[in-house]
Amino acid sequence: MNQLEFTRRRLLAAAGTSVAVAAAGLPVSSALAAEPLRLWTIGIAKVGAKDWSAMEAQAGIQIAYNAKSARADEAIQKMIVGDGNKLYDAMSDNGGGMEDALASQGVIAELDVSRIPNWKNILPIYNKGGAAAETIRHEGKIVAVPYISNADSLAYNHSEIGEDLNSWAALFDAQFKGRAAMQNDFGPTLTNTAIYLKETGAQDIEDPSDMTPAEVKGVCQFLIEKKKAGQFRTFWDGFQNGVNLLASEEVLVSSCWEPVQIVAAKKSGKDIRYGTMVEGHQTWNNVFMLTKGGLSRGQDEAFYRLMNVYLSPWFGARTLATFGFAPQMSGVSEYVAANPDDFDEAARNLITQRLANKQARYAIKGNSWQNVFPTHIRDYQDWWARVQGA
Amino acid sequence: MDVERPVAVEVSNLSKHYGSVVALNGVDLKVYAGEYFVLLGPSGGGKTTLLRTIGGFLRPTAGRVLLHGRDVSDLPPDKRPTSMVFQGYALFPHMTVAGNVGYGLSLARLPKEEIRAKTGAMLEMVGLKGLGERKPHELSGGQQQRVQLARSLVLDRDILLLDEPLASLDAKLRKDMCLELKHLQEKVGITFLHVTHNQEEAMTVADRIALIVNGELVEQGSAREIYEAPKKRFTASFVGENNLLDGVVASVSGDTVLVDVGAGTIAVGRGDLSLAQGDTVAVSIRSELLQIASGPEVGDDRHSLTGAYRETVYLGLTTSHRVTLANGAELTVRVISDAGADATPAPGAEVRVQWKPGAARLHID
Amino acid sequence: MQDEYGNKWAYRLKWAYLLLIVFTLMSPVFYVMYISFNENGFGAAEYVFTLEWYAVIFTDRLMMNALSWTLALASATTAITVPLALLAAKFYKATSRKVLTVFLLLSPLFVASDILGSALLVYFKNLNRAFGALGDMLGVGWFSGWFDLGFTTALIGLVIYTLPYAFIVILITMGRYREQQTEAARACGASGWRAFWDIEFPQIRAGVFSAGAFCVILSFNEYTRTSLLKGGFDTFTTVLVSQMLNEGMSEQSYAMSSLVSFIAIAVIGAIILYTLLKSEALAREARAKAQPLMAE
Amino acid sequence: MASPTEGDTGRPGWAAGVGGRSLLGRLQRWAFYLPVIFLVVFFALPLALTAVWSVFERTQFWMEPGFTLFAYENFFTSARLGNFLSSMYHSLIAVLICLVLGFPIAVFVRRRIPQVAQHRVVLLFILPFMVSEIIRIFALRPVLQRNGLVNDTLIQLGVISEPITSILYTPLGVIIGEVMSFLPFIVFSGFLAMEAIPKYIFEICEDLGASTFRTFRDVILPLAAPGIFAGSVFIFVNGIGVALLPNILGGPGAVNAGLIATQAIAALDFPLAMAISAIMMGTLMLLLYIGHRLFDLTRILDPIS
Repeated sequence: MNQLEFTRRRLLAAAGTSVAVAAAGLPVSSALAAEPLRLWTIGIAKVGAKDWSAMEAQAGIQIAYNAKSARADEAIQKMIVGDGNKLYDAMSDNGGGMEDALASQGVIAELDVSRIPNWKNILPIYNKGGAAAETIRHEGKIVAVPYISNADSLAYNHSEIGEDLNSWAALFDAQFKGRAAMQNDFGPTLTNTAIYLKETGAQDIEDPSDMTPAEVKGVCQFLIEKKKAGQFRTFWDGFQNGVNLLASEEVLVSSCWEPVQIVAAKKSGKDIRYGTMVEGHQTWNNVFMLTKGGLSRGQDEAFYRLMNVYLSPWFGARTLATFGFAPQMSGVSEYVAANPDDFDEAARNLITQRLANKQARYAIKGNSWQNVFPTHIRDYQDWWARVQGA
Repeated sequence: MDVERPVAVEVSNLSKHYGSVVALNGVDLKVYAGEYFVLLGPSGGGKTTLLRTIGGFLRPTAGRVLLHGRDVSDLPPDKRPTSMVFQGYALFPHMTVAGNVGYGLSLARLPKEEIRAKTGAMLEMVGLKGLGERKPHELSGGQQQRVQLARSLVLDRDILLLDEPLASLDAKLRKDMCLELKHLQEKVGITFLHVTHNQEEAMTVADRIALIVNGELVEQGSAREIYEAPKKRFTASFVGENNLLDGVVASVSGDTVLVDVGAGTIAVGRGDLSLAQGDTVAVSIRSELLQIASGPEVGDDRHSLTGAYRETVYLGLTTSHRVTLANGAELTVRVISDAGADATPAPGAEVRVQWKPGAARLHID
Repeated sequence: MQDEYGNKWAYRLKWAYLLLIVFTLMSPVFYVMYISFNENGFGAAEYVFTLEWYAVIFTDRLMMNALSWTLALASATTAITVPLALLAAKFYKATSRKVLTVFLLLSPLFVASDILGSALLVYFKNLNRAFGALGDMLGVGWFSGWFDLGFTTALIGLVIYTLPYAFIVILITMGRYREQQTEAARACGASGWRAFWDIEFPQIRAGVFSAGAFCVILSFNEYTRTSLLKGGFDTFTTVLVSQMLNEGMSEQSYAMSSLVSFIAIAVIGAIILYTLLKSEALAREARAKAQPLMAE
Repeated sequence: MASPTEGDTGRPGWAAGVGGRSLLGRLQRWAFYLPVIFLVVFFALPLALTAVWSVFERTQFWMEPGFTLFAYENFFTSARLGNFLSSMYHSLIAVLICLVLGFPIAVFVRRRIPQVAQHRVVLLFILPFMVSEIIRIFALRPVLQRNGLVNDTLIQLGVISEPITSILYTPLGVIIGEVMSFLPFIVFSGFLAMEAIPKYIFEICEDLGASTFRTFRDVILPLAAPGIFAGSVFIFVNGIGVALLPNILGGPGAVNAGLIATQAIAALDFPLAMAISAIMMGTLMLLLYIGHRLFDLTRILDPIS
């Protein structure tokens, strides 16, 4: 295909015309709208290929992907004060209660889970009530479908340190002065620090995910003290940034996402591990939501088809293998065992080991669910500004 | 002047202000068809503003411009029956000489063949045959101005405006080009309106000259009139080498006016001026009409003045003698240099400067 | 214009310093080029030479889709900014209120991207509300969606961003143009527009094209304003940032950046080499053009 | 001659001359006001309105009309003010470094390089811009980091034995990033400013036997001042405004004004973000006013128009 021809086809695809859909030669059901599903999410929501083709093939739909930054504000802004409903049919959240904010403003649709055959596979915790079940419901109605979850922990450079770490204390230990990093985001950083301070009894904290102003102040003063002592090399911002810090050995310990640790280990060739912290972890999940706009444009069928893929072991096994995220459905081990062509022995072992690690992390009592909108968010912000300026 | 001749350019009560600066102040002017008319004056006097207003490059603050009797005050340059030659930098550097000359014709959508023919003929007329494919920067200054001429003339417009067309040429070239311009105008027979600050250039080409200073038209007339019989003090001071003596009218009798110029009283013809005793006036006498008299003063002679000899300035063809009068005023006497002349007076020696009756002229403003 | 009595070595030393600075500024670019040939990509401990990333540049569907939007935005920006800058330069030359004009035209340079982006975001949002309310009042709503975030709003942000650069570049080239030529053209019978198009434009064309090139480069690389003001599409930079934040930048993006840089270095290098080699001849011609009547 | 090349003042057109009074002529004339109108509507107005929005009441996801100085109080009494001031301080240092490193290049190019080649040599400095700012700034990390290009080179040369860690994830890292990003602009504006100085002035200086330093201090600096000032303000403002720089190169929690505003928007605190914008605009106006009083900034464009 010459360059010109290629450009022409790209432009057609960009325009999202049905010509491109037909050209791709995929089964297009009459129930589906002619337009591709406009999906506003992040790159790690896809598996199977460098682009969305594998996901499209599994779901039998066309996807127009829009890149989303990792910040909750952008999503809220676009959906509630911007024109997100005109732009996107479906979107993923940034964890921690966004679906409540969006549903309360009436910008996302209630879901009919009977249209998702794989809903029966969903992890039991989502139907038991409690924090996990709340993350997909608003006022008791299901408004979201979970696709990944995790308990965030500490990554450490085992090659350099020579021992396993199992406490957040390492992050604040003078031994790693100038070689430690946390995320440049008050949410996970304050929550994980609060979990540590609470569980070690250093400070009285009721709920690490929704602290009172006084508790926020206590946590931030602790961080300021550590920062002034030169404990942190930097606060990382974004995936690439986090990977680079660990891979270049700028830092030896870093509180970060699991894929950051996985990629850093792969890039550097060092033994960089992801620990289980005795104090507990910030746990979270990411969910998909159908926008009211998507519903009114008749994209619900495509949405349910895609959700069915997200709740299939096909997706669960792959997201676990690639990024280390926890599958949201049962039957992953069986699926992996039944498909030796797709998963060689190394992959099977890796998946088994990661599942075990995950179970260990999820078993910790001190875990606390992520909360993007704590009650006293202004105190969080103001105190975070002080941490930054210290 | 032949009143029946058709008028090509007529401006009436024309003014141009830039904020508080007055560039033109109520100018009236008539140029007849087929005339070579020169606007002469010092730099900053407003002559270029007048020309550019006629050409449509400036909008007058007040007054009208009529070309061939038609009011064009609101028309842009391209809608006026004029074309223009500029001082310099005005050739299109990205086009060939032929392209420059043919540009106006191509705007008029003439057939290519016709353009080529006309362009070639015009280049030949201005003496640039065979240079059509050159770029402007490959030509000499004189040649470039010829290209400008050709570019304007090829349009067959009735009025050609020339804005200091020779100012950036050296003296020798300017002289030659002056005559060429004059001959060219005679050949094409259209109206030329030429702006210059150089009086020699003006004299050479002009049928008539208008003097412009401080935004006003001071005086107009044929070259000879302007030179030999300037009516205004400014004209006398600007054209030729005139000795100007300020004075007061001592008495008026018939056609003769006696003027006290401080260093003596002299008689001047009244002309058509009306004067009374005590009026402030100026007297002008051209330097070549003065003589240094060797003989003693003649009794009642009102056509000479006495002063102290100062110095000689040898100028080649002519020699200037400078004499200081009793009141400090200075006279310049210019004579044809003559190898066999009498020995010049010693500096400081008392000499008498005299002139023929009728050489002195009276100005009231 | 080398000083005849100047120290040759001092001259060379200054050149060396200039090149050293350019080289230093280019060091991140060189690094990007270096890793674009690494099979393991950015920050990997192991370096394996490959041309693979160059081969797959044009097969990355996501990147290509974003690129087509980027190119559409860049072309639209250029198509609007350059004529506006041309009008602005003309306006500037004619107006008597130069201080105010120059202040307004150049001040976008001095407003940081995040600040202008957020101000515009809030502005468009409020405009939309106002238009919506007006539409309800009048019972017609054809104008209510004018400033929905999308191509138009991103375009406005980019035009404001690029306008000062284009304005300066065009003004510089216009400064060397002699106004008499326009007048001569008008005296030849050309309308104002024809005179501009036939005579002035060919001579300032280099400046206009440079301004266009500036606009393309600037809008191609712009992130903040675009991401704040764009609608439901992605550009090269918004994809890059999303990748950087969520999954790591793709290796193709380094290859693509390197490719652009290689071409730019080759082109600009060739121009400079040519100029320096031929500087004597070019200088002679330039002098002749600058002072046409003095060239005998 | 009274202004021989001047058109009708204040009357823009494609060419000097009397414009037509037809509708088309009027339309054409009005077209020249388009850029100015565009900038007033989409630039000056939104920025001026930030001052209004900054006193609005914050709502959960947006804001509503009202009058409160809470956003300003929030800015001036929290750590944000300190962060803002220190980002100004770092930006100022970056400006000075850019001047010291970059301005001599502008002088050199203008004085010693053949006229026809000057603009093209300046072109060298736009080469870095061919790579997206994001990638460029990020790629500074492997240059500056612990095992990066600079440290590896210095260690191999035996200059240092331990890697220098103060050049990344520190204010110094941000300053280096600012210099790397903005140095070309001081070369551009300095070059432009140097066009204001006629060449013969250098010859006169040499004639008078002025030393290089005296020539620089007494002649170049005063004449080129407006351009230098403009370039410096550009760098200063972008230094405190570009959020990416501290984000990628700064130490723990390094912020500048741009990042503070971005974070305010992230927290859906629009009045605060608008207040920061208004404060930035106020700072800029003040700077430009001072500059204008000192140097007459309209002179910037004199040499080229």
